[in-house]
This record gives sequence, C-alpha cells and structure tokens, in this order.
Amino acid sequence: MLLSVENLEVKYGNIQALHGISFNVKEGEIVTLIGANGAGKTTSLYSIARLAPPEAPKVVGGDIRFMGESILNTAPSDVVKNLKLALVPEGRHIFGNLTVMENLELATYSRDKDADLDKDYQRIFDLFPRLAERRKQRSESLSGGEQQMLAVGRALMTGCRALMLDEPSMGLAPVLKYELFRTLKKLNEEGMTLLLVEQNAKLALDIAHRGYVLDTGTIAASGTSEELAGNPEVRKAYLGG
Amino acid sequence: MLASILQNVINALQWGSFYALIALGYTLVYGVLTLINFAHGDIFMVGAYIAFFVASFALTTLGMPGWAALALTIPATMVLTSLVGVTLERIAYRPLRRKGAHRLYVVITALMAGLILENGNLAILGASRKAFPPLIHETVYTIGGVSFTNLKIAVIISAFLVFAFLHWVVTRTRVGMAMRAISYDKFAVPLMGIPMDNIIVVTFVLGSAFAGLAGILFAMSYPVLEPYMGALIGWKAFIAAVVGGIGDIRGAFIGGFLLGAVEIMVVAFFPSTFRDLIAFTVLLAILTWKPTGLFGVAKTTKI
Amino acid sequence: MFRYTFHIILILTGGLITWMAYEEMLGLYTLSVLMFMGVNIIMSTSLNLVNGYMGEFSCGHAGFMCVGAYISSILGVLLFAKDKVFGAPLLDPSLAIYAFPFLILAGGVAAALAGLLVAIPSYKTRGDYLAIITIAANYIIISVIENLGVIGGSRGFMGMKRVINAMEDVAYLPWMPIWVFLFTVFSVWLLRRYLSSTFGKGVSAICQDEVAAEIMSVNTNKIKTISFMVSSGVAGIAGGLFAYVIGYVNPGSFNILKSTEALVMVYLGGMGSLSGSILSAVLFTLLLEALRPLQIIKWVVIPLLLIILMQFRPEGIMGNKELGDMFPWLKKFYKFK
Amino acid sequence: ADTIKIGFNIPLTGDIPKVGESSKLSAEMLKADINGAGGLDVGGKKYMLEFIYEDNEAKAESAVTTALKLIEKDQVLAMIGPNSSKQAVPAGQVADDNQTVMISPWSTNPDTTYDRPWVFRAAFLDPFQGPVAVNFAVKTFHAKTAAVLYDLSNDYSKGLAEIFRDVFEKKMGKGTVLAFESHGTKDQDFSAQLTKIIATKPDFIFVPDNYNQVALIVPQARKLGYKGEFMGSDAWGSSELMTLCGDDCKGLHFSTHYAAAGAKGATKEFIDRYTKKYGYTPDDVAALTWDATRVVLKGIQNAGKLTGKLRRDRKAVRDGIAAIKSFAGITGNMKFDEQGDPVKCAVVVQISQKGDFEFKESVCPE
Amino acid sequence: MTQTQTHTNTAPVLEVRGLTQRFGGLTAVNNFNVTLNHGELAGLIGPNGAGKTTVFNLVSGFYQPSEGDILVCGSNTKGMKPHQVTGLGVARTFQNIRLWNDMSVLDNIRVAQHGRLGYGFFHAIARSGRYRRREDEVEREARELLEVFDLLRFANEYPKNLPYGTQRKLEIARALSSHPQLLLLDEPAAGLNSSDVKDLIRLVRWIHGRFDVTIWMIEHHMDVMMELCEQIKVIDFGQTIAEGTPETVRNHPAVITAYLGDDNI
Ligand SMILES: Nc1ncnc2c1ncn2[C@@H]1O[C@H](COP(=O)(O)OP(=O)(O)OP(=O)(O)O)[C@@H](O)[C@H]1O
Ligand SMILES: Nc1ncnc2c1ncn2[C@@H]1O[C@H](COP(=O)(O)OP(=O)(O)OP(=O)(O)O)[C@@H](O)[C@H]1O
Ligand SMILES: CC(C)C[C@H](N)C(=O)O
Ligand SMILES: [Mg+2]
Ligand SMILES: [Mg+2]
Repeated sequence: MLLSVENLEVKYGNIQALHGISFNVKEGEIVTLIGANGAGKTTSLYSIARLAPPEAPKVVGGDIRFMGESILNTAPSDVVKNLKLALVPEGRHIFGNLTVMENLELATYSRDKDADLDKDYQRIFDLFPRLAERRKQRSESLSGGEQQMLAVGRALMTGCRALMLDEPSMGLAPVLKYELFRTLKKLNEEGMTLLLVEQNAKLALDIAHRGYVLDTGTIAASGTSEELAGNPEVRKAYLGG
Repeated sequence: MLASILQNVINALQWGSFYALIALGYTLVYGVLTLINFAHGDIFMVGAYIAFFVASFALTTLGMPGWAALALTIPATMVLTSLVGVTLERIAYRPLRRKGAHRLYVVITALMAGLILENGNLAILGASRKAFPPLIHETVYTIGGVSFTNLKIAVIISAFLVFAFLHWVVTRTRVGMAMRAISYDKFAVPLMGIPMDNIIVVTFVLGSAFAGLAGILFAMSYPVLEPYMGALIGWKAFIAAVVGGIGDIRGAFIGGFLLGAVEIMVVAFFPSTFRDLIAFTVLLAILTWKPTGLFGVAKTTKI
Repeated sequence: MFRYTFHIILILTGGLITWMAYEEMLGLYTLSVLMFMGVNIIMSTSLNLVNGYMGEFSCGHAGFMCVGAYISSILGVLLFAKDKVFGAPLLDPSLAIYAFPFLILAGGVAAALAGLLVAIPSYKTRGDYLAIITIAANYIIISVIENLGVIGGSRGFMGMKRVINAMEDVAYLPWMPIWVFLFTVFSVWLLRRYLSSTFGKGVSAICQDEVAAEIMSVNTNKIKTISFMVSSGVAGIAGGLFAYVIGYVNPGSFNILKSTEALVMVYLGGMGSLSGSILSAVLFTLLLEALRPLQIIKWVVIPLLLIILMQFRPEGIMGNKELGDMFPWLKKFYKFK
Repeated sequence: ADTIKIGFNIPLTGDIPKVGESSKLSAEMLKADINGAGGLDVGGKKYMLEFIYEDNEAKAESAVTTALKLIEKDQVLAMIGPNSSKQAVPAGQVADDNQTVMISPWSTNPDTTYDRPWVFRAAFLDPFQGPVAVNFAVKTFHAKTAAVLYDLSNDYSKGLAEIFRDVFEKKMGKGTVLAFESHGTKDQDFSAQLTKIIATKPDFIFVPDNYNQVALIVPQARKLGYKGEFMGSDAWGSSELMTLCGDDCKGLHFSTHYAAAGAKGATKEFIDRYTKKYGYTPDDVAALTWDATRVVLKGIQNAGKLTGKLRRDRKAVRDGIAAIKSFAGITGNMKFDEQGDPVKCAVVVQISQKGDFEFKESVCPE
Repeated sequence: MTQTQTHTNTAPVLEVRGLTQRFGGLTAVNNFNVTLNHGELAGLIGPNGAGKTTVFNLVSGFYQPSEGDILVCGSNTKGMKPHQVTGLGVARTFQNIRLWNDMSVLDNIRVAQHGRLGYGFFHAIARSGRYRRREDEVEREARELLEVFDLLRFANEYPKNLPYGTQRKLEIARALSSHPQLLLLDEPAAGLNSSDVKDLIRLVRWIHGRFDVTIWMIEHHMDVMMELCEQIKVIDFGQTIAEGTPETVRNHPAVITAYLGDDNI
C-alpha cells in the first residue's frame, strides 16, 4: 500500500471541505478521483502534498499514510524530496518570471546531483516538443496549454516515483490531451504510480485501474474503472449519458 | 574645471557605492518576498553600531593594531548583523506571512521594526553620538587637483565585489533560482521540493550581512554614528533600488550609483538649494520614461 | 425608525463639542488633541482611497497636505491679516469669518492639482514604482517651499493666528474646533459617497483586477486621475486645518515621516475600510498622547504595540469591512443615500 | 512645603535628542541644588521645585500640544523650551495666547519672541551673532573673501547663513562671498558642496551647522585637500564636537554663548559640577537651559509672593522677568529688551590643541 | 431585461483584415481575416499556442495589432483603449477566470455597466437626480440579469467562494451586462465536468437567442463546438488552416493532424 488516506477531515478556516474520506493507492497503480466541481478533489491532493495554509486546507481529523508511515508532520518539500511524491497543481502555478528551462531545472532542486538529468529532460522534450522550442521564453508569456505542459514536465523533473495530477488536461487541445494520457499510461507502465484528478471522467477511467467518486467531501462510490464506468449514477453524472 | 569634474566623479562613485550596497540588500529581500524591508536602513545602522563596539573592543580591550581590528570587525559585524536580520524575519515577518497577510502589512511591520531599532538604540545608548575609531590610516592622494583616499577606493571596490557576488548567487545558483521562484509564486515552491523558509532565511542572511558590511565602511568614511543615521540613506537606497528596477540585482547596483551621481552632479552644476528638487524630478522623469525602472521587466499580464 | 440615529448623534456630538469648548469646559489641550484627531482622520481616510481601495502604495501623502497647508495659510494671511511680508490685508478682516471655509477648500483644490503630479504617471506604472513617484513628489513639494524665501522657506510661515483672531473679533466662537469637525465630517462624507457609487466602485475593480476593469468598460485612467486628485485634495484640506490649528507651518513638518504616520493609520485600520481608518486615526492620536509619560520609550512601545496588533489582526482592525458589515445590528441606526 | 511646577518642552526624541538630554540634565542639577537647600525662597516662603519634562519629538505640532498640556493639565507656572525654533515659534504662540511665561534657552529665530510679551529667550539672536562672526573672521583671518555651507532645512542654519552673507558682502563688497552652498539636515556626505567651495578658493568657510554635521564637514574638507580656515556658530558648541571631529577641528574658531575652558567664577563652578555629575563638559544648551531656568526662578522671586491663583501668579512672574535689570548668567550678564530678547555678549572661542573651547574674545552689543 | 441597443447599421458586427501580432521574434497571429455578421455563433479552435487568445486580445483592444484592421460594427478600433472598444459593443470572458473577487456578485455585474453609467464624479457626490435614476436602473438591470442566469441567490456572495462552474457562468453574465453586440468566450468549458458542460451548451444557445448577440468562442471541448457553432475557424501558428461547418472541419485532414489527434489510448 503506497498511499492510504484514512477518514480524512480538512477545513478551510471553518468551512469543512472533506468529511472523513478514505482511499488508497497501491504501488504501480493509476487511481483516479472524479467528482463535481467543489467536491473536494483538489483539497484531497493538497492535503496529501502537505501544503500549508493559507492557500491550502488544514487537516483536522484522520490520517495520511505513505508506505504505512503517517506523513501528517512531513514538510511539503520533504514529500517531494524524501517520499518522491510530486503534484501537478490545478491552475499550473508555473514560475512565470523564469524561462521554461529554468522552471525545469528548478524542479531538480532536491535531487541528488549524480542523477542523470539529461535523460529526463529528453523525455520531457520528446513528450512536449513545444517546450523544447520555447526553452528560453519567459514562461508567463506561454499560452495556456503550453503552461500546462510545462507544469507536467516540471513535476516529472522532480524525479518522483508517484505523481498526483490535478486536471492535467485542462486547456489542452485534444491532440495533446490524448498524447498526454498516452504518456501517463506509458509512465505508469514504466512503474510510476499515478493519482489522477480529472474532469474528463471518460478519459480518466480509460487509463485508470481503480477510481473513487467524490461528492461534497465524501466518497460516493468506488471500484475498478470498469465497475464505475458501468455504474448508472456515475454514467449519468460524469460520463454524460 | 576638469579637475573638479573628475573630483565629483570620484565623489559620486564613493557616495553611490553606499547607496548601491544598501540597495542591494533591499532588492535581494524584495526579490524574494516582494517585501519592502523598510527596516533595512536601520539594520545598516545597527551594523554600524555593532562594528563600533567590536572595533573599540578590539582596539582598546584587546589592544589590537588597526588592521587586525578591522580584520576581526568585518566578519564579526557581518555575522552579528545577519543575526539581527534573521531575528526580525523570524519574529515579525514570518508569522504574518504564515497568516497570509497582505504584503503591505508586512511592509508596515518592517517600518515599525525600524522605529524600534532606532529608538531602542536611543533609549539604551543615550542621545550622545558615537565617534567611530579610525581603523586604517587614511592617506590623501592628490593628483592634478583631484584628491581621493585609500578608503574611498576600498569602498568603491567592495561595492563592485559585493555586486558581482550577489549577481552570481541570484542568476547562476539554484538557490538564486529558488529565490526568484518564490517571488513569483510561493505556493508552488514546496512542490519542487524546495524548503522555502530556508531559502528566505538565506536571503535575509545575505541582505543583512551586506548591510552590516556597508555599516562598517560607512562608519569608517563618516565616523559619526547616531540612531537615525540609517533612516534617510535607507529611504534613498530604496528609491535607488526601485529606479533600477526593484528585485533586480543589476538594477539596485546601477540605481545606487545613478542616485549618487545625480545628487552629486546636481550640486556640482546647479545651486545646491535645488538639489532635492532637481534630483527627484530627474528620478520622476526616469520612472515615467521607464515605468518599471531601468532593469525591471514589465510583468506581461497574460490573459 | 432609528435610521437617522447616526445623523442625530453626529450633530449632537458636534454641538456638544462646540458648546463645551465655548463654555471652556473642554480645555485647549483636550481640544487640540481632538482637532489633531480630526486632521488625522481626514489624512487616513483620504489616503485609504488610494492605498486601500485602489491598492496603490502612496508614500507621499504629507506632500499634498503641505500644499494645502501653505496655500490656505498664505491666502488667509494675504487677505485677512497684516503681515511682515505681505503688509496690510487686502480685504476687510471681518470678512474672514465667511471666507474661512473657502480658504481651506482653496488649499484642497491646490493639493488636488498637485495630485496630478502622481496621477499622470500612474497611467503607465503602478505598485512600488508609483510609490517612488509619490515619495519624489513629496520631496519635490517640500524642496520647492524651502526655496521660496518670500514665504519664509524653511523658516516656516506664520500669521494664521491673526486670521482666527479676526474671526473671533466678529463673533466669539471656538472656530477651529467647529471647522475641524465640519471638514472632518465633510471629507468622510465625500469619500463615502464617491466610493459607494457604482462609478466609484470602479476604484475597487482596478484594485482587484485592472485588466478586467479596463476590458469591462471601466475607464481606468479617468478613475485613477479622479481618485488621486480626490485623495490629495482631501489631504490638502487636512493640511489647511493643520496649519490653522498650529498657527505656524514649516516644510519640515510634512516630510516622509509624516507620510508614514498616515500609512500606519491606514493599514492599522484596514485597507478599504473608512470606518477602520477613522478608528485607527482616533486610536493612534490617543495612543500618542496617552504614552507621553514614557518619553523616549514611547517610540519603542508604540511600534511594538502595532506589530503585536498586526500579528492578531493581519488585515488591520477592520480588514476591508465597514462597522456596519461587522455588526449588522448597527445598520438599523443609519441610512446613507 | 508647597511646590512650584515648571514645565520643560524639549526634544528627547527626533532630530536633536542630545539637545533635549542636555537641557534635562542641567535642569535636574539645578533642581537638586535648590530643593537640596530646602527649596526656593519666594517672599520669605520656601517652595519645592517640581520640573515636568515633556518630549516634543522635535515636531512643531507636538511642541504645541506639549505646551498646551503643560499649561493646562500640569498647571505649570512657567515653561522652559523649546530649543529649536521649529518648535519654539509655534509653542511661543501658544504660551503667549494662554498668558504663560515661556523662555526658550536656545531658539535664535527672531519670530519666537517677536510681538509676544509672554515669551523670552536666553540666547542672543542670529542678527547679532552674524556680524560677530563676520567681524572676527575679517579681523583675525584678514579675510577678503568667504564661502558658506549651511543646512537648508534647518531654519536656524539658513537664517544665520543669510545674515552672514549680507553682512559680509556689505562689509567687503558684492560677490565677496564666493560660494553659498546648502545641504539637507540628515546628509552625511558633503563632498560635492565642498568640492565646489574649495574650487572658489575662499579665505575661510563659514559653517553655521549643528556640531554633528561639522564633525563630518571639516574632515571631509581636509580630505578634499582644503587647508584653509573655518568659522563656526553657536550650534558648534558641544563637548561632543571634539570626540566626533578629532584633530581636524583643532584650532578652529566659532562664536557662541560661553567659553568652557578658562571660565571663572560661577561659570567654572557650573562646568566642573556638571562635568563631574554627567561625565562630559556641558554644551551650550546645557548652560543656556541653566540660565533660562534661573531667569524664571529669578522672575518668580521678583514676583514677591505667590497667591496660588495661577493666572495672577503667571502674570506676576512675567512682570518679574521683564523687570530683571541685570542678570548674571553663566553665559554672561543679560537683561531683556521689550521683545523679551536678552541683551548679552557673544564670545568667540578657539578650539585648543587639547580640544577645549578657549576664550578668544567677547563681543557685546553697543 | 431592457435591451437598449438596436441594430440599424448593416455593417458586419466584426470585420478583421490582415491581422498580425508579433511578440519579439515570434508571430503569434499572422495575417488573420474574419467577418462575423449579426447573430452568428462562430467558433475558433486550434492547437495550444496557435494564437486564439491573442486574436481575442486584439479584438477586445487589449493588444494593439502590429498590422491589420479591426472593425466593430463598421468602426475601426485602431488606437482605442479596451474600454472604448467595449463601448462599441465587444465583451469577453477570460481563459482563466478574472472576476473581481472581493466585490459582491451583484457589484461585479453593476461595475461592468461602468461604460454606460452616464453620470460622473460630481453627480455621484451630489446624489443628483440623474445619479439616483441611473443607479436604480443599474441595480434593477443587474438583478434581472442575475435572475435570468439563476444567480440571484448569490447576489451578496463573493465570487471566490462560489463553485468553479458558477464562476464561469457569472463571468458570462458580467460580460453581457455591458450590452455587447459581440460576445467573445475564451474556453468557457475549461475545468467543467461533463454535466456542467451540458448546462453550458444550453446556456450559450439560450443566451444567443435571448440577448440576440453575436457569439464567437474558443473551446477545446470538441463536442461543445460541434453542438453550438455554425461556423468554425481553425488556426495554427496564427494562420487559418481550415474553416467551415463543424462537419467539414472535423474531417479536414490538416485539422485532424494538427489539432484533433486520435483518441484511442
Ligand atoms: N481557499 C479556500 N477557501 C475556502 N473554501 C475553499 C477554498 N478552496 C476550496 N474551498 C472549498 O472546498 C470545497 C472543495 O474544493 P476543491 O477545490 O477541493 O473542489 P474540487 O473538487 O477540486 O473542484 P474543482 O473540480 O472545481 O477543482 C469546495 O466547497 C470549495 O468551495
Ligand atoms: N505577451 C506575450 N509575449 C510573448 N509571447 C506571447 C505573448 N502572448 C502570447 N504569446 C505567445 O503567442 C502564442 C499564442 O498565444 P495564445 O495565448 O494566443 O495561444 P492560444 O491559441 O490561446 O493557446 P491556448 O489554447 O493554449 O490558450 C503562444 O506561443 C504564446 O507563447
Ligand atoms: C541649533 C538649534 C538646536 C537651535 C537653533 N539656535 C535654533 O534656533 O533653531
Ligand atoms: Mg480542483
Ligand atoms: Mg488561449
């Protein structure tokens, strides 16, 4: 059990966003969280990434375990550095005043120096050729989609073994969206564990092994992708039909 | 005529060096936290006082020769001053940041911290000004009517060295890159595995340490210490930093010398009563011509 | 039913102060503190328009105060008092009593014009760059006055007392307290009406997202100009009153330090809250007086208190709320158009 | 015993805290003396002295409220201070309006007392000091030309500088003041002004500046290769001058209120005791405060007896001071003219090699 | 809901000729042309970085074009500031929501009528008759608008506390409150889940009829475009690579390679 969330409760100030949800992710799995806007998907990921207030919520109950160890007292930077668990945040949050290349370099901050980075850079530039073209561009002037690519690439550069993605396909043109999902699948086949939050439930369930459905801070349903895809409520609410 | 022009060039360089040194500290902290650390001028003052006490101790109590005392004073002061800076960050700024307060509230806190340093000093040490003991023998060289001293040269050189060092840190090192990242988006920094608070502490250490250095050099060049000595020069340095393009090391450096030059040259070629009038009009003009300072990049609002 | 309570209370307070001042039940010391309180209220509320509502960072407010102070003083002395420099009054001193409010307003208008010094650059630049421009403006204004020997330069300018005397000769009333009170109310009233109109809400729109504002049909440059001029104009009014209260002006009294005082009051009260600014101005003035006995320590204690306070209220006393939003029950006691 | 309250309106913080401190210390010493001797004898009755020190932060507005507070809240019989004209002028207005004696130790701006029967001062005025400096310089340095460096934002410095220029040019002819340069109050670098001044090769430089700036100006001039003379004014008169300025200031002259070194009689006694008590020789403002306070006490004694009715007593004190025929102060003998300004001599001192201020000559109003 | 605008002039709502925009070296929009007639509902698609948003920025006056002309209802917008262009009847939403977050929902709508307030500073101070009349109208209009968008219950909320989908909706409402002739929607469906997307489709179609406004939208959700648009332009590297009905576009080979890609994963 790589990651397990145990009836987690979190608050923003005094607004409770999660009312004791539990889910888990096994090594080498792709698990997806789907749910309406405001269901608590982002909140869950923030909590796992241990981001601190004010932007992020406060855990008021339950536990988050990584390989059995509670990580409630782990600093966010250590989640990346030690646990090798990275997050692609909703809304990109790229460093607009740095060039594309600097953004990627920065992501290697916590990696041991002897790691061979060139391979990873190459991987990312193969995946997103547009980034290769724009190496030197100040990233705040990138187009929405380009920024999204950078955000994903950046997370990969942290050399993580598990990746949390919050709506990675947002703002991506279809061609890139499919490309991205293929890549995610490939990464997973190479052994990367993925926790995926996605509005496009259909795509998500296509590549995920298991999934959880969040509804206003609680788990409404869960199961394998097939089960969920078969579930009439889910179909109705999230698969449009 | 030529002689006096050359003389003023030297004056400008030396005076600008101090603006530059202090402005660098401003811009460094700003570059990371977009915090105008209005206490910086007073940290500089504290630096000068620390230097004063260390130096007098070394000279009298330890009976060291001047050069040795200086050799001791410089590192000691830089360390102690940086402690002051870090303490401020810890007890005053960080909690506010944690609470997600608007940056200007931190700025006002800085302003208040500055007042505390000034008047605390006044309350503790009394109103008498302190005379900084001469550490090196200042020799005056006069070449063709142009006079300068070994100290002036030293000041100018160290300003350049400090600049070169900080520029290297910010542009070439990962820490520097992290600093710039923080200034743009604090939220995502931890997600890169970067321990933000450490970076911030480093920033304050650097900024304050060099404020301390500036304090020593200043005290040696203008050996009259008083609690408010940092206030005005602090404001001016801030102005210099912004005119250069706040957050940009080159900006602070050039801005410092620019302001120094403007002030000196205005006095040199106009009635000195008009100094502030003309000097600030010039700055105003510069900012109207380059709305984000000499080096500041306009944040392209991408919509 | 109760909706006019506020107005009534306001009028009563004004009347009471006047009466007690007239009957000399309020000492001059208390009065002077009250008057500086009024001046500070005007200062902080007007600065709040720019620094709070519009989200700029103006550090040169005292400069505009200075313009107001000098213009209204010079006019007053020139017209209604015999003076070493200007000689005999141009008008009959007994008219001063009617002209006084216009003297103050003239100062305000002049200051508003000086505000253009900042407003125009603000089209192109904002934030800390604009902050420097305001500081520069402050320095420039002071420097100009220091260089005007006619009005005393750095020796300062006096004679306003004689204008007040002229007024008292006609009718013996505590004129300064009355006018400070009236202008304080007027200033806040003006600011409030501006900011509560849809037109004025453009200011907050600029603050929160200038691009969106411009694209959603807000003429940002126009709003900026108006706001800066109103802000500095009202500061000018504060200056005029300040000058007549003290009876002596000196460019040194309007340096950056004065500006920072105004800054502190704004952020202490809360950006974007008029009632906050009023509250903090009152607190600040009282604090300054109450802690006199501490002498030197005073200027260690006050900042310390403020720092601590900020730790507890990181948005200032009121945040961006008005009293009415904080205590809704108050709402039934007033009704503003 | 009953007490007499006297208020001090002094700058304990702000631009010139040292001035406030010295005033306070010397007043404390005086109070100790008198209360030690059982109090002040007024018409055969002993009164204990109570001195109330209020900080005016070196701000005009603060000086006004301070004055009002002393007059009303503390019900003082009379006020000492403010020292700097920036505060003394408006505070004087308040004192005059509220019919309370105010005597400023060190304000030298004519406006402070002008047209204000209730306001006095212990220092001579700039219009008197200016000529003293001119005449001395011309006589001693055989100067034909001069240059001036002053503080534009310090009303005192500016006023004195202008008077000096006018007098000098009247005496030596137009354009003999070769350079007339200014700086700001908190400036620390004067190289540009000095470069400009030195280039005009004046016979001497007149510097009506506060001692702390003098301590920067003179050495900087030397470092710029200036070897000539300086002439200073009363604002130089602080024991700190020498600790700050060092050797560069030795041998220079300035006009002031009294000469510490080689003083005799009461003056010497005061200096010694003060030095013993506080560890440094009293500066001018200390001496002036001492005199100012004693003038007030003298006035009180002249009043004959105190009724306890404040308004009446204050009036009595005012008349008492105005009535002083001749007062032997440690800064020289003085009496007050109709404006409440002292008619007293100025002295010119030279800074000795030991760093003392040695009496050179004394100039008295004819 | 009062619709003050009436369309007497027959000029097309938007006419763009030879539009080019360069950023330093890079040409984001390259000789782009388009004409939208009154009542059209057109689409603009293209790969990321193709220049779509830039086109919108140019049309709404946020950038001054390097070359080319933009005519809104016949009048050229060259040199106009954005608020003037809006005055001509162009309104838009943003790719990343840009609401005024510390202003109540109601005020967001009211301030968006700034351009047509018709009173100034002194009216506001004097609370003149005109002021009161206009404020009442503004208020009423704003409420009506919220009403029809079913947002009235949020009138006094702050946008930042609203669900994402609602914020998108509010942004559209705000755009409409300036009485536009032409409404530009930049990825209105981004970040919405499929059920919200359905509502959005309904909403846009409804708006199109209800406010008889010309709509031009950018969207990466193909189903949205297919359902709504009569005409779609496809651009890449700032140049038109295809245009026509959804059908033609969808099957256009260039579009498939450059944009649609293949969806088997
Ligand atoms: N910073 C915040 N302050 C207060 N409440 C918040 C904050 N962020 C989120 N919330 C609330 O917490 C709940 C969960 O929000 P969250 O962003 O996790 O939803 P989500 O599933 O990610 O929705 P979306 O699909 O729009 O991203 C929502 O009700 C939201 O209103
Ligand atoms: N202000 C700017 N400075 C420099 N380059 C810019 C600027 N704005 C946009 N660009 C570049 O112009 C190109 C077009 O950007 P634009 O935002 O129009 O793309 P887009 O079609 O909207 O893409 P997306 O669908 O991802 O939003 C991009 O390559 C972008 O990097
Ligand atoms: C030097 C200052 C403290 C006093 C000076 N004589 C003045 O009148 O201002
Ligand atoms: Mg989310
Ligand atoms: Mg776009």
